[in-house]
Amino acid sequence: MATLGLNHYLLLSALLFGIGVAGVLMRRNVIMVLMCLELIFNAANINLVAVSRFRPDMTGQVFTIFTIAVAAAEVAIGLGLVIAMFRNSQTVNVDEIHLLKG
Amino acid sequence: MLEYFWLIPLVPLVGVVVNGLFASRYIRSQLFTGVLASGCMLVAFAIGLGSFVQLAGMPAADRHVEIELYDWISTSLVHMHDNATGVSAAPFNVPFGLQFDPLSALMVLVVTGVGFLIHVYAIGYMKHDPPDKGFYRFFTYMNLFASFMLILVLGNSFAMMFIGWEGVGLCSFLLIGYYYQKKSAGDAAKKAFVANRVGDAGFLIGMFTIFFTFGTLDYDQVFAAAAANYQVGAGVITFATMMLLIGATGKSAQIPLYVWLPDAMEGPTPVSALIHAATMVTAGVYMVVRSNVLFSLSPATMTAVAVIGALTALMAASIAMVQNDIKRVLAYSTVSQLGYMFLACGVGAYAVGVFHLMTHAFFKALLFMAAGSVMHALHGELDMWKMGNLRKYMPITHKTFLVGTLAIAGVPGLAGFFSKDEILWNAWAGPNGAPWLWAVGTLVAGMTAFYMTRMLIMVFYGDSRMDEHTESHVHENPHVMTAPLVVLAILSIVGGYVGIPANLQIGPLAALHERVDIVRWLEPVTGGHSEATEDHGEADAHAMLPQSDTLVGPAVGGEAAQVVARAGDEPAIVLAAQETGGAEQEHAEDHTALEWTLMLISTTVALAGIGLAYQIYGRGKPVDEPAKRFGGLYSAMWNKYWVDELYNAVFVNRAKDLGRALWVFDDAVLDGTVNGVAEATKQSANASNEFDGRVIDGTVNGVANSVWSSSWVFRALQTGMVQNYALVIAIGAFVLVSAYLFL
Amino acid sequence: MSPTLLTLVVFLPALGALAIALLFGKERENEIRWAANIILFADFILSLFLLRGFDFDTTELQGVTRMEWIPTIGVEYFTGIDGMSLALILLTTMLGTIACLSSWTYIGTRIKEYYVYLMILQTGMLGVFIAFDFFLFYMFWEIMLVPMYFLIAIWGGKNRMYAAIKLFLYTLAGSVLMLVGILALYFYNHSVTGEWTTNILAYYQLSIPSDLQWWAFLGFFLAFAIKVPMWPFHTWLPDAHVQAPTAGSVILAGVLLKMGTYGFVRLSLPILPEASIQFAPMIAILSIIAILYGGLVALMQKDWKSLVAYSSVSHMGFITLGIFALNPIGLQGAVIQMLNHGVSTSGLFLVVGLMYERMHTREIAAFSGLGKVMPVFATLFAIMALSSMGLPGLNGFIGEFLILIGSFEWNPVYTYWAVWGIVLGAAYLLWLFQRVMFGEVKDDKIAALNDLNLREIATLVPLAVLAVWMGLAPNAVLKTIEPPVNAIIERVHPGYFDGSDITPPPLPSIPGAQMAADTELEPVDEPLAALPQSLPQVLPIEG
Amino acid sequence: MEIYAFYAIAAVVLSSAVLMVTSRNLVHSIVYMVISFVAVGGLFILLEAEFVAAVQILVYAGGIVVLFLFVVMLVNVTETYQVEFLHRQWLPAAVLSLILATQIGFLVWGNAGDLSADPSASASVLRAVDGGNTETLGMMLYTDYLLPFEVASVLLLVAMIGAIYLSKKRV
Repeated sequence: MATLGLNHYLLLSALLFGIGVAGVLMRRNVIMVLMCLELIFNAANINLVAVSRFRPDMTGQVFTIFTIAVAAAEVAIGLGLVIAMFRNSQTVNVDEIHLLKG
Repeated sequence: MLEYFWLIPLVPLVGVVVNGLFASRYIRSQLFTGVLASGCMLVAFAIGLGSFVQLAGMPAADRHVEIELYDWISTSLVHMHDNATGVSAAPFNVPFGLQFDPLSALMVLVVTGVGFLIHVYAIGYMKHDPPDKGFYRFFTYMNLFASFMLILVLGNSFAMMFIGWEGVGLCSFLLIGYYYQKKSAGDAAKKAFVANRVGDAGFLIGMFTIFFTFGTLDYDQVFAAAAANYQVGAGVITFATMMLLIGATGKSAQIPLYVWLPDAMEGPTPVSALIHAATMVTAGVYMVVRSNVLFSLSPATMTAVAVIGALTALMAASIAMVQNDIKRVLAYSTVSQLGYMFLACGVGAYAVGVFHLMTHAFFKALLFMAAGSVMHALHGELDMWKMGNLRKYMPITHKTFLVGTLAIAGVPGLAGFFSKDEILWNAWAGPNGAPWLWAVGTLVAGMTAFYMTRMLIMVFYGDSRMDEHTESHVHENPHVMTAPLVVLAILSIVGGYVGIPANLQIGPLAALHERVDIVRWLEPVTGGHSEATEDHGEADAHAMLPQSDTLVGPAVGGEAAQVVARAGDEPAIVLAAQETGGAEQEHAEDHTALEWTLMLISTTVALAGIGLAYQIYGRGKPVDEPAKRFGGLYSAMWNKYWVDELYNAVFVNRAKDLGRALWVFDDAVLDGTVNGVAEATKQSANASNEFDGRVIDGTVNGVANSVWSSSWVFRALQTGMVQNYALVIAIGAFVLVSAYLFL
Repeated sequence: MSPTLLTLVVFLPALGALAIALLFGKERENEIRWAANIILFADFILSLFLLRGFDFDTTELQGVTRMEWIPTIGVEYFTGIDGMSLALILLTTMLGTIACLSSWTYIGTRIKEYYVYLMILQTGMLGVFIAFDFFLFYMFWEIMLVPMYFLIAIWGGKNRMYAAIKLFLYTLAGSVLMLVGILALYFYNHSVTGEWTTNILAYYQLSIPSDLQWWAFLGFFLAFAIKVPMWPFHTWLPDAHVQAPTAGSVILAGVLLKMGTYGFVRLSLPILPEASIQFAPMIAILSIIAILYGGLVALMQKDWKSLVAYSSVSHMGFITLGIFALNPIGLQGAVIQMLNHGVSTSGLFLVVGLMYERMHTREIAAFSGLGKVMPVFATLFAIMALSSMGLPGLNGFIGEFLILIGSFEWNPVYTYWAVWGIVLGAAYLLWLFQRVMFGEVKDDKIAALNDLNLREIATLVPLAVLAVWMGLAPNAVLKTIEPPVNAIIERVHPGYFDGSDITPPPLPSIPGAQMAADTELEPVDEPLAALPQSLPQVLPIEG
Repeated sequence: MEIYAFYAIAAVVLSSAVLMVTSRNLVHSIVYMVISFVAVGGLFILLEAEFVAAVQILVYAGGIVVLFLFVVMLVNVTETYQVEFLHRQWLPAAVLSLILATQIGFLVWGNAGDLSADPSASASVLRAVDGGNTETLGMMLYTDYLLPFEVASVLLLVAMIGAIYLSKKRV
């Protein structure tokens, strides 16, 4: 059994990322999409922290803090949008919002 | 007194400032304004007289005071010719300097003295104008004029003279245009100033030539250098003097620039008396006399001066013979008398020119003011055909006018006789004289006598041609107007005795002559050769040789005397040789004889003129008879030889046409070009815009359309569903990563 | 005198503009008026303090501020003044104050913008006079143009857009050519000295090959000739003047036109001496054409203001003639004539403006007998007109006199022509005066006119006083501008002052009628010998 | 020993993530999300990033999740979408994301091999100060990264305002 290395963490984050992407692409519910985005964020965070651990440098962690802050902001705005959207067109279904249709 | 002479031009400025600034708002009193203005003139006269006396006290050689008040213009280096000897570089310096010498002194006395009388007269003449409107304006301008005129005669350099020169021109503009509601007045004013400006252009060029020739504009230095370094006939001197002559013709109303003076009669009569008879118009004569050294060096110019003078005198006199407007007659008479003065200068008798200038100032001012008082009494009537028999109503005016007439007509014993006779004698026998000049002069004397007598008769004698209303109101004017007339009348009688011709120097006259002789008085300025027959002329000239090394005024006389002396050796070159020098003594008797004959002839001609006039107008004959008798000539004279029309046709209107043409050119061609360029730019812009719209946009839209039509598949991709896009993004990521992996 | 003071004088108006823009609301019109006037007047007072401790004898720059600006291309912020700049700065601050005061009631709309533009314009103009770095110079040169454009385009007359755009494009085209010239010199300087610099003084030492000089001069010439404006580039001027508001005309005539002549004196002559000598005859001919042409066209104008505009074409012709006489007296005359023209023509434009405000027309035929109704106005107008036509004792005379002497020293032929400009000047100005001031009071409209109020008198009296003062005691100014002028002439005409190369004019001469036979008279034949040599000068030299 | 902990936590993270994505009920998936977040926090602790871990727990498991819950309750549409909760493109999406994950996995596994340094080696650096690296982190945040930190705070403020504005009535 090999020792715990950076690549483990990176692999994990890769998988987590994959799951997040899958979620974003598959679910119809906007709220769900947002949650999956959070997963992707987490994947990124894991990367950062892991690298800062194995390539000893605190910057990674600092950035994680920022990422989290940004994530929080994103969620706040995202959910705000969701509510606005729901109020306008009684739906949270992504498909039904296709104003961008060409 | 003499050390304060520089105050003379400043004193009238007091009147200008006080009247000009406060009279309209605060003073509002005719008495104050008038008295102040005349007071200034009187003070100036007093100072002038004091200085004059003091000057007379000095020996003839150093009668020359100079003062530089401050540095007016001084610039960086200028490159000029150094008195024909080489080149030099010196700054262009013009100090604000005044000088007081015999000539200036005489002019100052004339200007301030006659000026004072006219101011006094004007108080009465202008009394109809409200003190806070016209009245104060009038006296402000008059004082301003006086101060400029005094600067003109007192200045010690050509530049200083130019200040006064232009200044008096301005004042004459303002005063001619005094009744500015009248269009004619405005036109006359403008005409006067522009005509003067033409002359001034010549004056300027002459001044520049002098500066670059001598490196200075100061009289003494210029004249000394000229007398020392240039010989008679020097081309540059001729050029300079010709240019100065143009200026003089402008200011002194000689051919070809005389046309403005008759129109100038639009101004109030005192103005005509002061500016257009006594002082300003004589500035040209003064200038010629002042720079006599230069003129003497240029025979060509001298001839020009003499000829111009003679012709002007003749032409103006002939016009004056037929005019009916009382002031116009006097105006043309002035022109003709100025012609006399030019004639005198032209033949080299500068002193005589000044002599006539002085006497003319007396009797012409007198005549104008008398005419003015007639007009005043007749409510501004100018037409002599509407007068007559005024001697009944206006005794003083009549008597004084009579004196003036006799004086100007050259009746023996009065001022005019002496000066005119001197001129005629010099025209014949002067340094530059010629018999035909004398003939013309004598003819003019006759004409003068004729038209003056005609005027006298038509105005004061015969039966009245006034309408009842006017006649009932005619009255002699108040003393404030008549007193000056009397004073001037006296002057017109005695004024002549300061210059007694050689042949009359007998008994008491000879004694008087030894006392006062204007010619001798002016010799420091005009030099020894100034008068042909002065038997002591040469003596004085020699007496002045010693100072000829110094660079002050008398030296000029000395240099001139040297010219004379040089002449003695080689009679061929120098003008003065004919009459002065050794040759002069033995011919003295013949001269006296000749002079007697000429004098008798001219006097006879004058009396003949008087008689003729009496024949024609004195007998109550039909007044238009002369017109019938010689029609063509008469109408030519009556229409002033159509000179005004000619000038308008040739110069004025052509200039206007040119201006109009250039304006059109400006709009059409130059501006047209500019706008054309702009238009072209705009067109090309439009064109390229079209090109954009049609071709380029066309292509673009074409492509777009084809894309649109062929883009159903892409359109299908454009679902507007976020997740489709996300999927595409993911695909992109996939592609990238796989590229990274497998490439 | 301290650099800070100079900088303050130059930038105070701009700061004031900023302050007005920020602090005052549109509607507080009177406060804006007061503020603008006070600031500009303060600027004028400050500029007077420049005189204190100014060394009038040196040719060195004074009050120098010099600092790196854009080191990579060698641009510095380099300002300072010499006598000439000082005189022009004083003129500018004074005219700025007067223009500002004169627009108190004339400008009724968009007050705030108006004053802001006016003050920015002021800084732009002052900047040109102190800039001794090409980059800085060009910057101010262009800055100046923008507010002027708006002044005409917003507050102008009927045809204002046309006039404004014409002015803008015309001047811009010129200044672009100047930029080309500057760049040519810039690169040449680098190729010689190996350093990138835009310091104008550095170019004074440069000796430039004559063909480059020729081309560079052409560039500068077009820029300045358009600004002056010289014939035939003058057509923008009447339009701009007629359309511009009074203050605009005052500034335009008083200061803006001087930019061109200032450029000639400050840049063309010292930097391109050879080319200047080469071009001089052509420019002299253009100037004489301008003098006579402007005078004749002015004679026939029906519009009061365009008459004054054309008269200023004629006067500027005198100035360029004086400059390119290329001798100190001509140049001194030209510089002092810049000031005179600034005083008298601005005064004339003020006069027109006052009338326009009352009558809302500028057609000369519409006026008559004003002298009776408005004596004070008539008097001030008369003084301005007389000073403009060059009456001795007033300022105009000094300039024209010296310029004519200068041109005479160069070649009398030019003087013979130019002198007629003085006659024409008298003709058109007096005719104008006669038509509007003399004559009967035509209609009740004129009869109802009231004379100048205190503010309007305050705008004209300083100019009148200045006219008299400069006419009677020009030495103060002449001495101030003498050192720089001498330096420039020494650069163009080496050996002028040390006497090593004295070239007096060929003296004109008429061979004496009778006595001229003596051939040994050198004054007679020497000029005759000299004249033919001088004649070729008259013809322009194609490069 | 550490590695077992890692595997355990990783298993929790991934499984809960999968469950979250696949569960029909929003509330459930939120719960799964919480679990995975907490687990990630554990990973952080494992990586000796105590402070980040704390933040992770507080912010995600605390704030964000609460937010989601609130929204879900505001917008109670859970039933309607339990029937077909997947997008039409779910199959390609799933496949694609799977491939993507594996690719990235290969990528990192292949290239990060040499990075498996001994943690203890770097301990000194990360533990400049005794008692965890929180202080170091603080130091860096408030010295080197002060500006980004402030910007972040501003960002949060903006987000807050924006959120409030968006979720107001009548937008």
